[in-house]
Amino acid sequence: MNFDFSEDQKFIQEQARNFLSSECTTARVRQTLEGEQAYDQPLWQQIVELGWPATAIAEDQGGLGLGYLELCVIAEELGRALAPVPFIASVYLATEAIKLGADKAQQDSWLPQLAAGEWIGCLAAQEKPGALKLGQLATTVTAGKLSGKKTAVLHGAIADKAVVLATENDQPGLYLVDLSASGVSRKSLTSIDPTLPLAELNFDGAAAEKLADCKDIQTLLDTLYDRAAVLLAFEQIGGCDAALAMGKEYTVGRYAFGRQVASFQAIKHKFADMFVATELARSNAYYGAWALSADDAELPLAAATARVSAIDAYYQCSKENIQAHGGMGFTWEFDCHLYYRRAQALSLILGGNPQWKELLVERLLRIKAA
Amino acid sequence: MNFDFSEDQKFIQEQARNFLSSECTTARVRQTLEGEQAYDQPLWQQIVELGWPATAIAEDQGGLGLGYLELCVIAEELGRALAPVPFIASVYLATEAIKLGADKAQQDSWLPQLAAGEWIGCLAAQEKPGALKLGQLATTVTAGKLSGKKTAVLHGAIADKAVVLATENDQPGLYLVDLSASGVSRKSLTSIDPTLPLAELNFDGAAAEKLADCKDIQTLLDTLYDRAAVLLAFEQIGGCDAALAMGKEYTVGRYAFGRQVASFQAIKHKFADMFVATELARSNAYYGAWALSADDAELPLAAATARVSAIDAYYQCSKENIQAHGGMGFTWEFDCHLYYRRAQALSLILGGNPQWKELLVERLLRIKAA
Amino acid sequence: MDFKDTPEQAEFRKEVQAWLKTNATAKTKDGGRTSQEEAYERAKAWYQKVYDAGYACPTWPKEYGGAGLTQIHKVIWSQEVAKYDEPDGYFVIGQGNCGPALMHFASEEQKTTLLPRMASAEDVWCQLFSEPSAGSDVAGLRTKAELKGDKWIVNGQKIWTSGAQHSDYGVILCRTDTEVSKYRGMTMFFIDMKQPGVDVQPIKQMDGGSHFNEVFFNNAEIPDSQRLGEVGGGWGAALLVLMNERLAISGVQPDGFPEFFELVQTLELDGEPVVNNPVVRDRLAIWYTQHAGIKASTNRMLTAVAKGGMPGAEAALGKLVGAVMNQDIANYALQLMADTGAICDDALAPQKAHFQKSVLFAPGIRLAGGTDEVMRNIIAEQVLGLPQEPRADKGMAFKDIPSGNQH
Amino acid sequence: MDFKDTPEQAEFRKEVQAWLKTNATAKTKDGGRTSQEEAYERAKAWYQKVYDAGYACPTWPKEYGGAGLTQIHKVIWSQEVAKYDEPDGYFVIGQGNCGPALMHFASEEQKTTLLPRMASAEDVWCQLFSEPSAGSDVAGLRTKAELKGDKWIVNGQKIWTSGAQHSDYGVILCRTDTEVSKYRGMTMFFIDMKQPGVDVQPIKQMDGGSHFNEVFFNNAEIPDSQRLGEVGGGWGAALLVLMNERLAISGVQPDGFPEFFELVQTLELDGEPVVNNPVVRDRLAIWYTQHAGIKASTNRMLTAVAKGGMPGAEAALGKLVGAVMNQDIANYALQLMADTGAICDDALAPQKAHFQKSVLFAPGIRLAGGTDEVMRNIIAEQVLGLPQEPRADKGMAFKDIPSGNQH
Repeated sequence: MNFDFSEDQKFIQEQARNFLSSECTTARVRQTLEGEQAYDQPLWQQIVELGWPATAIAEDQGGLGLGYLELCVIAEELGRALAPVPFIASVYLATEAIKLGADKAQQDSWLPQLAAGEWIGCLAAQEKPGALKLGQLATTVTAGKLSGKKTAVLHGAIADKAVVLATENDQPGLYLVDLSASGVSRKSLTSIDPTLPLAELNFDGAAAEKLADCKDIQTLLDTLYDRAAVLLAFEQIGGCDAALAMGKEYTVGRYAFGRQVASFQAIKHKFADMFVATELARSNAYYGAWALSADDAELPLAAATARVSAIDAYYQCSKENIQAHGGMGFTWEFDCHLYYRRAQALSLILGGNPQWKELLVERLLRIKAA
Repeated sequence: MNFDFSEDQKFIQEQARNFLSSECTTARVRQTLEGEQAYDQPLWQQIVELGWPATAIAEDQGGLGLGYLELCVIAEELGRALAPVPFIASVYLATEAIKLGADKAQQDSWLPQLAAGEWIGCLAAQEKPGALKLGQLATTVTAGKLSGKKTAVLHGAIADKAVVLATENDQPGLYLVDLSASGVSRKSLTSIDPTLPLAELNFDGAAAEKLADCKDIQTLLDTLYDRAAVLLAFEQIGGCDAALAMGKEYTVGRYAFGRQVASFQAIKHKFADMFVATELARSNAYYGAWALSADDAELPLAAATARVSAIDAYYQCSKENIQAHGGMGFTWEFDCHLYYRRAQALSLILGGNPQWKELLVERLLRIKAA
Repeated sequence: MDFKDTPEQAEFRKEVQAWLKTNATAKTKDGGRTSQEEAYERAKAWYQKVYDAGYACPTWPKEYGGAGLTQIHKVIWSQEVAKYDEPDGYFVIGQGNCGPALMHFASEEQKTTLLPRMASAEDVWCQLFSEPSAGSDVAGLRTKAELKGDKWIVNGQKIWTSGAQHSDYGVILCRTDTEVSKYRGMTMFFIDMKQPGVDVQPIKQMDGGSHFNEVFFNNAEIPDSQRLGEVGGGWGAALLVLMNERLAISGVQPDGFPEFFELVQTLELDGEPVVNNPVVRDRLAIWYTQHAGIKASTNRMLTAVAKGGMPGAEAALGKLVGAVMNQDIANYALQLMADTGAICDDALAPQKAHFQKSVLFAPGIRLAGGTDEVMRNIIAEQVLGLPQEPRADKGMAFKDIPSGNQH
Repeated sequence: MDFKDTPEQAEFRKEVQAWLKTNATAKTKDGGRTSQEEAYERAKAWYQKVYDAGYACPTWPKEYGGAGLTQIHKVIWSQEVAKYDEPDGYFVIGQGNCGPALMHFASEEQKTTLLPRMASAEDVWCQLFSEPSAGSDVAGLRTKAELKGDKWIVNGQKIWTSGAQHSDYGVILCRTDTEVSKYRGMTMFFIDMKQPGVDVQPIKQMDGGSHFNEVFFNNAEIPDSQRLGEVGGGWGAALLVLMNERLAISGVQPDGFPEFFELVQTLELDGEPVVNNPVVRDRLAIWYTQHAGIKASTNRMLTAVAKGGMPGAEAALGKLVGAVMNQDIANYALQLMADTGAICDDALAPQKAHFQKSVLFAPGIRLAGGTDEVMRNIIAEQVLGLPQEPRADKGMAFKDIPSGNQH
């Protein structure tokens, strides 16, 4: 039993943190926030060069052959730094979808490209509000041509290719579509966190290649979402840490009534509660990370648990960081809202808390029954 | 528009408070709590002599001909004083059931007796856990004889007569049963608040007189419970006030780290939150009191609202009063647990918060639809 | 206790209803947002119309431009006008905060001249209390006023000033003595906002909007005749203003419930409205009890005021509870929408993206007019009479109080 | 990261499982409560058996009666023994708190003599820190020890002492100097509890039970050789004990979840288990994330300790979260039962009235071992490094500190 990351993993994390703290300052994040660009292309390029997208891809498929634990510690740092790059879309979603659903030949072809950052992937699944329901898909494939509309596609406006969920002869499956090909149009959506931008994708007979090894698509999607839930939980706890640290620094330095604001019990206990929420989320994320890396049967429950507590913790930490700042926390100039926006965005990708709570309980009861 | 009690009503309240603060000290309440008696018979006798059970009974039926507003202010004081008497059972439940379901002749016979305290009534409705469902009653009446088992009957062990919910030819109705007659056996139950004791009543062919004016029994019960919910809300806010006052007094007098415990922000904010919960509950109770006294169509929604917030407020105030006392709050010797037990008991009579929340929403949507 | 109108009140309500029917703009489903400048012009026009009809500032004496009526009449007015699409609360800060300050401290001539112009919104007023280094600790303010002859020379910076860009006058709290303890060294004035030494700069909020300003004073001038109260008596005067503010904003502040109630009945997931979901109903019940409780509490307070009482610190509870639930409701609404909840486009998100906007504006409501923490302090100390914290700055001359990173 | 056993750990687990199978009592559905005295005798017998088998105090050195193993082995032991109906945590205060204090401060002879007897529970130990006027502010304690010759004479009162009625020894913190500031005037000892000057009185709790005691000292005596640490060094020694207490109780404290999870699957309302109700599922999800989070946090802490770290103040979070949820769960369980929830009879209420009893015991868990508020202070100051409150008693001689209604 060992409930901690290894020294090697911690070293990777430290390297990632050092890199991002110098290359991905909040001033840099604001360039994307304020609409100068849809994502931080140079930063993404550096991240590709560092090999992060290749972390959990096997060596014989062009990856580094590390594992999910290494990806988790990188995720925590990307979350802490609010990195405005398509890492979630391309790595946790598109790459993992391909690992789960593509056959060997497809994987041998696509994974080295993803590992090398030759193209950016995204996942196009959602068509309307609420939890994704396979039985209600309106996107269809006929003779290799895909038609339909997808919404809330993370980084959909800048991705090169999308893994699209669609039905063919009433059978749901995943399809890779080149987004620059004919039959594809896309529209950027105004997103609550412009550093994680969403898009609407319209397909009208776009060429689509079926991921050839999708058998039980519901199970595949569940696994895909569970994996992503764990990785997002690490992004979220990174954000919690950063918000808490920001609030601490400000209130330790600011005075009211002749004393440090951070010396008031109401503020101290607020931070204590933020810390508690973060630590519970962190511990649950660790459990999720282990289940993910060990491909353990507890992954579904561990992933739902990690996600539910990470959503709650980041909401709490990001909103109370604003509160602890007082009026300045409400300004555009202060960085508080960057975390608050990110907390919202991360909580809504993959579906919100209500649906994950229901998943958690289903899985808890299933384990109990087993 | 006038959102306050009248001077006359406030005078009644002040009188009630003065009386109870001298006659119903917590030392006196403890005699019942500690099992020396099932209820405080001398206190009940004094209350009868003061005419409180007669408050909302018409003058021509032996009552004082005052109204529900007067009963509300008395309820608040009974709640504040934790009075260990069968006022809820006999006045809010049995008397009101008779006012709603008995015909003129029955009322003319029974109400003067209740007003004069000649007998103590109770309501026997519940048969099992969960919300009361008319369709699931197992207590039946055949040829004037009632059989079945009722549980969680408030003051059922000491009441003289019970208004019993039962079915006759599959039609639910209310029946008055003399509990000293043959065919009735009863058993005291261990109750979370021994000052509001519960009993199990077993009927085996007990003589029962049907309340002759019960038409739509569901509507009647709803109204009965709504009225009682408002009155209980006043008992609850009285208890909230008392718990808050107790916590304040103790922490203002107690020192830690060289200063008053009540000067610590964590304690001050705890009390502020208790006050807020109490005031919201109080305001909702006032609205309920008005709807009750005006027999307004908003009573169902107002009663559910008053009840839900009173339950939450009293739980909060009574548990945080213990907390503010530190270890001493956990002792039998300190009175904190009297309020905490009472908060539990009052929240469970008439069904707990989950079912009242559902009622609230049903009624809110019904008004919106109307 | 009677929640219905008296005959006289019913009469007044009918009269108001009739006037509004002819004069006010009906609500439409898609109101269509206007620019800030258009909104301002609309508000000016509306206030003038209300003033001309004699309904402006219902509780003010007639000689100062009011209607000489009671708080209850004001409630009736507010209830009725709320059914229309009119910016009736636009100038609440001037009329609700600055008005009472003038009423209490200004000369009779100033009152007769200025108050009617405030009532008709011909003059716009703002309140200048908060500063970058004086937020929760308002009395920590540093904007300095120095007496030169019969004029006070003002230098410093105010912040979070609503409507400063449109204001003709502002009620300002300045430090006039740094040698005495902080509460004793302040003085209140009203200042001409259109003079050269006053510079108004909008603050960009986290939601991208700009409802507030910073105001810089650079040798701005105030005649001593515009002093409100005694020199050094500014804190007492400010407390009076803040007490009236509570009354003015009570019941006006959004708590998010009405919009949420609409959402749950209209948003459909899996083919049925989300209000059918028991978990949603559970939240709805909790928030409704708070919403109803705030409303009824406000009405209780207005009853007390109508009977001649002062607006108590109890009003802080509506602010506290409403602001927190407003934020949690918005967050929960987005959670219900799941992935698409992050889409903020007016045309795509329910209710013109009300909840997305609300998520981003809600933190400000928890801060403006006193943070949650300040509200709890007010309740604990002023309502419950609990002891103050030990005061680190007690008895110190203002200039000696530690100030950390504020400059 | 590996949540599974290493081969060596798996081997140890197998060995423990085998031993328990033969020696421990299986759980039964209706365990049947025993009296407090019976429970004590059972615990004594169990500890002796465990000691004889070599599993007592797994992390202690063998020469002091332990097994010389790691924290992880202790976790394995705890996981396995939890499957049986044995009182394995009964003497946790002695072994978890007093043991480390002896280990650190006692003489080699004392350790070799006393620790093995503690490990086998032949000697029972208690901890005497809290006093009526020193709860959250433990350092405010007043029980006085005065040196007369080579003995300390103890007068005063301790409170909330678990197991004092059975104890042979107690670790006690006394005031030895009232002229210096409060943290510098304390000294720690161990005291013979069976001497004439020690009087133990049970405290009746709000739930009717009596798990704790008051202990009165009337010229009780302690040889100076039983001093633990320096004269005046008691506070540092006490912090060491409290740190070990956190480690000892972590993961042991009830949070109410397992019982609630059972309830929702077995309690039927309207013919179906309440777990089918979405509102119940919503609560279940929240409480499960907290339950799982506490468990995983404890395991992370134990990993750190196994690697040679100290148990951090982080352990306070499990106490804080678990105690609050334990109370809310019990309350919610009663609410689900509705009217019948108020019935406390073992035979009538689900799970032998577990939740009714829990409602009444839960407040104590939020208080014992540090209140919620103390836990938050510990986290804020010791984990997050936030500044202390201004200290009213700072630098004062103990005798001059204001003490209000405490006598």
